Amino acid sequence: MAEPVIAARDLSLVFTTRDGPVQALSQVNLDIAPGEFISLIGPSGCGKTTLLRVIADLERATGGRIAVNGRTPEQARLARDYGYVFQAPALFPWRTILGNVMLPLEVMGIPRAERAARAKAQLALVNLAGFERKFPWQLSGGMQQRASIARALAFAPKLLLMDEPFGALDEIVRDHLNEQLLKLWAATGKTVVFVTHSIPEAVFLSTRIVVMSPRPGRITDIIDCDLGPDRPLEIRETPAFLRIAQRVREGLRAGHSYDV
Amino acid sequence: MAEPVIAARDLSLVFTTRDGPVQALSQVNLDIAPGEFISLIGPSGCGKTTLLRVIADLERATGGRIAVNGRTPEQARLARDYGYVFQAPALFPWRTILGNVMLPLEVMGIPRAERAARAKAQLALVNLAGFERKFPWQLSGGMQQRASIARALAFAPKLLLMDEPFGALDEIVRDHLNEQLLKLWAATGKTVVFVTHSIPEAVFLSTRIVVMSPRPGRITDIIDCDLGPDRPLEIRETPAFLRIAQRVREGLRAGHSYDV
Amino acid sequence: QPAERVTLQLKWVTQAQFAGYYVAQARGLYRAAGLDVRINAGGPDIAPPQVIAGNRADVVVEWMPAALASRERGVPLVNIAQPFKRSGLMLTCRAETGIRTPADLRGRTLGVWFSGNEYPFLAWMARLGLPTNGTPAGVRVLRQGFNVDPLLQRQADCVSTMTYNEYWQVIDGGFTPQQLTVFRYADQGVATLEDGLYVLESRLSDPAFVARMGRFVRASMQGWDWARQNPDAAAGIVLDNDASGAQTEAHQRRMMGEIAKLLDTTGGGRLDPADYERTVQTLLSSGGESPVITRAPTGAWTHAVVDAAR
Amino acid sequence: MSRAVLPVLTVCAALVALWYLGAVWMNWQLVADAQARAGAAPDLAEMVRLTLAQPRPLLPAPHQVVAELWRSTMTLPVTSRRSLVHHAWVTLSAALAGFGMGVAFGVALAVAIVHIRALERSVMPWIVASQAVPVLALAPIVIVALGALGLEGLLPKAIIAAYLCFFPVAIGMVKGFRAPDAMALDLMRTWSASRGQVFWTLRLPASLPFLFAGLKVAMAAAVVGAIVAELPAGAQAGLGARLLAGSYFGQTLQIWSALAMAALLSATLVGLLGLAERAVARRMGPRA
Amino acid sequence: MTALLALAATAGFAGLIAAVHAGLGGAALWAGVAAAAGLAAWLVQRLGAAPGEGWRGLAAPLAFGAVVLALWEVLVVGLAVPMVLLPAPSAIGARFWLALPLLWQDFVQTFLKAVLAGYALGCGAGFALALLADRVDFLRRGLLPLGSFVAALPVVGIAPILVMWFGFDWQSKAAVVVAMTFFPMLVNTVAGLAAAGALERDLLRSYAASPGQALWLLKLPAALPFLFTALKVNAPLALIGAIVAEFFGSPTVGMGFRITTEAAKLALDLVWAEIVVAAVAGSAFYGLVALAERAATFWHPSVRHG
Ligand SMILES: Nc1ncnc2c1ncn2[C@@H]1O[C@H](COP(=O)(O)OP(=O)(O)OP(=O)(O)O)[C@@H](O)[C@H]1O
Ligand SMILES: Nc1ncnc2c1ncn2[C@@H]1O[C@H](COP(=O)(O)OP(=O)(O)OP(=O)(O)O)[C@@H](O)[C@H]1O
Ligand SMILES: Cc1ncc(C[n+]2csc(CCO)c2C)c(N)n1
Ligand SMILES: [Mg+2]
Ligand SMILES: [Mg+2]
Repeated sequence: MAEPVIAARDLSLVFTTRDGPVQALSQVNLDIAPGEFISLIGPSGCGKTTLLRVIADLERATGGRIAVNGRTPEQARLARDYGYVFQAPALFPWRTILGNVMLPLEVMGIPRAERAARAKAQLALVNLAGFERKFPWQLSGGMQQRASIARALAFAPKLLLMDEPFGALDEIVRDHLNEQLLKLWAATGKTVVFVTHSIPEAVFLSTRIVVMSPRPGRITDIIDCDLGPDRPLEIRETPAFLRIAQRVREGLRAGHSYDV
Repeated sequence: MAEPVIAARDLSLVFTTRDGPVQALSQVNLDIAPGEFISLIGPSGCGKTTLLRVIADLERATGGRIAVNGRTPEQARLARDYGYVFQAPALFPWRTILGNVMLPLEVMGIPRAERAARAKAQLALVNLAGFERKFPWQLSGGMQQRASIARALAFAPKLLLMDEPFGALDEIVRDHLNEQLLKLWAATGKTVVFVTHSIPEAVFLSTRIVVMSPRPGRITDIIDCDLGPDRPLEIRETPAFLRIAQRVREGLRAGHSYDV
Repeated sequence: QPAERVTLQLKWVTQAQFAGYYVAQARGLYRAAGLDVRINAGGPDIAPPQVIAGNRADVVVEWMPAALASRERGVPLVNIAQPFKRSGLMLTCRAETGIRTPADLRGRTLGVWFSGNEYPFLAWMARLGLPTNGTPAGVRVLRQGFNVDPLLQRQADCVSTMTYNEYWQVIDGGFTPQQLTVFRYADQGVATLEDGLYVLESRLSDPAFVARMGRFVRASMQGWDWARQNPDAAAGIVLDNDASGAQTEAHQRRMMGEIAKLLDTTGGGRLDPADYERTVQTLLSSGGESPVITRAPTGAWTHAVVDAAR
Repeated sequence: MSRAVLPVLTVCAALVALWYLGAVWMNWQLVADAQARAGAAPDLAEMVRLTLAQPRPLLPAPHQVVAELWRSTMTLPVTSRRSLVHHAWVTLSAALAGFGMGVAFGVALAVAIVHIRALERSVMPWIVASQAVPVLALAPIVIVALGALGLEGLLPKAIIAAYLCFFPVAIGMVKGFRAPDAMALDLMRTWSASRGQVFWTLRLPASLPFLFAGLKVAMAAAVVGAIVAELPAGAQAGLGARLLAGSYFGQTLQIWSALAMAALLSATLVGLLGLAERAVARRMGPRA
Repeated sequence: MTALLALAATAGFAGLIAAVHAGLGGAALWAGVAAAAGLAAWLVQRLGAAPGEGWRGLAAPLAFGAVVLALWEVLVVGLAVPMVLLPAPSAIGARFWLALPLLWQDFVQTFLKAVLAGYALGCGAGFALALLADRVDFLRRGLLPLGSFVAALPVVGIAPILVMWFGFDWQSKAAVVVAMTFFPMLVNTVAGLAAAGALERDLLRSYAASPGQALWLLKLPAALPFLFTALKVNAPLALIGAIVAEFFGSPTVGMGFRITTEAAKLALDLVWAEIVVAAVAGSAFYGLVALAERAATFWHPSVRHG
């Protein structure tokens, strides 16, 4: 195995709040190799977002160690090692769609002419060609989410962190984007860490599925998902697929309590 | 067939906006009999919410006719014929959970003592017993959504209008609430109009599924869903279920365009 | 027989400038005349003619230029008595600036009171041939606020002062009389009549009102006479009436001493028509952008009340 | 709370230091002139000492203001007309009366505007214009005109204070009454709630944060209004009268102590409103 | 229908005004006023309820203003209110016309010099300090509580002091305007700079953007609605401040100078003409800022949905 992109050892994180400490992550151990597609799944509040934010240096772990590309998360962030897709689109309303996708390129000092070309290519990839001059609020929720994905892809990071990017989309669009994402991943060899609530989506996309459980947030199962690189949508009706899905469902149910 | 609860004839609705008119509904014909469970499904922006809002007299149709319980929507609204669950919980942050559920009873002038009793019963039904004195922000998103369902049920309307009530919930919680809703429906004989993005959910719950397509919003297919009243969760793996799901998926795909 | 109500509106805040009225009040002179007098203090924003037009007073203390102006503006005030014979208005300059004579004022910055009090100044400048519109050949005019700060802070070469008040604030500010050059408007022949008593013309047709005012003027003049002879006690009475609690005893005693020099209590407050004519001529010769009066007024004074007072 | 104490103290200390420097700098000429007239030539330390001890300084030193405040509040009986407490009370009563009237009018106006659309279109621009009218210019006229109607004493002052403070309340409350989102309003509509029910159960609670923001601004405005109204009211009593008399007699210390008292008064009142806001917020859910 | 109503109301008021100038009074006056006012209220109600964009939206406020003016004229003339208490609009209008050059002089002195300079300086300084406070948390927590304290200082109190410090000309008025406009701007800008969403901040952090980039690309645009709130509040405030400051010493020109000196000379028509200038200038200034706001914050929900 090549040097892992992400290596977490006994990672833990405690939020101090007024009502006392909240243990969001506890004893997380996880290695992610280059080119892997890892899904994080688990009930609401189990720490999926928190884990992603620790990797992205948006939150500091309070215990254990974590390395991103062999460096600290902060060094990785400053080296612009990753692209992050948030759960909400977080587009700037005063910028056009093109302007939003060009934003990271602007911050990173890429020449003006190149910016527009690269941003336009990404927008085409998510089926948003022709909407460059619109403002975010003139687009439906699904289109906004796609724009935010284009924005994360625009500067071609080797590592993609995606937090429920397809949560607000309807089934058909979601299927379509799942296929696109899989193609992109296969073509570019990126490493992807992906948070989702949907079991079929996790099984369809991942090489490995990490099941988490709350109170305190910890990893309860890591499920290999060896469906091979070539996955048409119909694979979701095969017994192999359904078997993995069932395993994930059971792992999930084990860690679930209804009052969350 | 008894007198329909909802009868729409050539219903159409045009929004006038600054950029010109937007045809949100066009030539909608739909009869819903008492005790039916109807799901509306279709791509984002196809007019599902708009149709629900027309039924609820929150929007006025610009063409055609619609009757609710044989009256105009306004008369039906003033007679408090229906309960409406919005996509977001829309709880009042300054009221406790109990206070929120009691609000419609308060508006309708039901005596104080009775209010509390009825609200508590509804909260128990959605598994929120013990959370009466909490404020909305002290609950997770799923719990808030359940509270808003309890609120809509509190005054026992014969007609329930539900707009993607389970959109924000994870799979496990969603399954649980689907089962609860089905039980309630079977027990009370209410008429339900239900908007969803999820094909399995629609198939699992409905007696009929209405497939819509955008530009302009119209009904493209109405699919009978004759799985009988008794539906365990496992029914979702049966061939009959998957067949209907496939028909819905095809109907959806036909009316779909990716740029929405 | 119950006392008759009379409301008097002063031109300025409670100070020894109005001692006669407070003395008449405090020593029961009004009560003895069968009057129940209420004295309302004024202030920089109070225009007594406005107050009397709004029926908030029966009689007001006012300077003649403002009183004549109000006649032209539809509030026909009539002078019924004139306790102040002489003008206390002056221009006080820092001597170190080299100002010795009125001719030295050319090119200087002067603080002037406006609000109707600028006409003696304008008449004076017109007589000296000094433009007041800011040209270098003339003088630069500042609208002076309520105090003498512009002089102390060297923002102006000269400021307006009253003999009885602001002049002493300059002295308190660290100047000796030798370090100041003072021009009295009276000496320059452009003095206008100050604190007189005025009523609305329409009410003078009522003999009962004239009789009541007669008693009021007589009691007031007795008050002034007493104040002139007992300045320190009068200052004490003024202090007793100061609601703002801001006045000092020393300053009020000094003021009473100076006020006494301006009074004429011998004629029972009878207005000298010659003084009146001089005031009107000064105002008519003053020019300016918006003249205070445009023509000589008629019926602006009467001796009926002082005569009734005998 | 305690996290704010150190920064506030530091900034305060910095301001006081600046103030002392400013006092030395601004009073220098005054002292130098006076010394020159007296023919004296003091050294630097003596000069600084003198600049900070002038009876009529251009800018009094902080300790002078504090001493004057102490003298005029603590060493005199509060009923005395020389006591600043007495004058603060006169101003306070007018400000509170005006505040009450202004807030009532502002809220009523907002209620009317929210419910009658024609009113917003026709009246709102004039309300904005009314705020561009200089009150101080109108105050004497208002006082005399109201006097002509037989109103005097506290009331004219309160009306001027109310004129100044209804605007922020009205603007804020229009925003606040419209703060409930469309979904909450639709919800009430599905229950066919009456306008009154929508107002009491939804619009009013939703507007409370805006109400308190508006109330705080209005409170400060009411104090200013009461002070402004005291200038033409014959400089009888109140902080405005003290300011005027101080200005009239060149008593810088008296001006500054009246100013400090006014600021203290507003700050206390605004602070009390903050406490009330917290109490209400706690009743409406302890999150805040 | 509306046009007919407008015609009727106009005719009614015109007749009434002519009648009172001819000496109408008593019960007939009150009956006429009641009838005309009722007609006018109906008209304003109709105009306000009718949908209208742009110029048509102005019909209601203009009609309302015209009605108020007409009522004012009728009542003042009909009840023979003395001019020194309240002049009639016709008198004010006539004087306005005659005194136009004088009013213009005063406007230049007070508005074009003192207000604009003070407004720019005050808003600029508040903005600059807010930027600093945003970077230095210590300053922010120390300055804001004091801000509300200083904002409570009455203008009438500081004006004499600033005249004492900065002299008689427009500079001291501008200083008063600076003092009045500084804190609203500071408080609003600080709030605005904090208004950018946590998610958006995290986004720029994930790009390793410099603080300057975060300010320029995110915080400033997000703060614009707050900035404009302050700019709008400050517009009439600045004008009032400059006028009030002139009461405490000034050269012999300026709106505040004219208002006090002419009021003392009972030239109330000129005083009101000056007040009209102030109200129009203040409203126009406010309106201009509001227009700029609409253009600059076109993306904000409050602007998007009218
Ligand atoms: N800033 C914070 N302060 C305090 N507690 C926090 C904070 N952020 C998250 N938490 C808590 O940490 C736990 C994990 O939260 P996290 O957002 O990582 O959950 P998640 O798995 O992403 O849930 P979801 O599926 O709802 O997005 C939760 O209990 C949450 O309440
Ligand atoms: N108030 C409005 N003004 C103008 N257009 C509107 C308005 N509300 C909805 N629309 C338009 O009407 C169409 C139907 O909207 P609707 O909200 O009914 O869609 P939907 O099917 O509920 O979509 P989603 O699944 O995203 O909720 C859309 O094109 C939308 O842009
Ligand atoms: C605004 C204004 N400033 C000055 C005066 C002049 N004045 C007239 S009487 C008087 C009191 C004497 O000490 C003074 C100063 C004024 N009338 N109005
Ligand atoms: Mg999350
Ligand atoms: Mg919808």
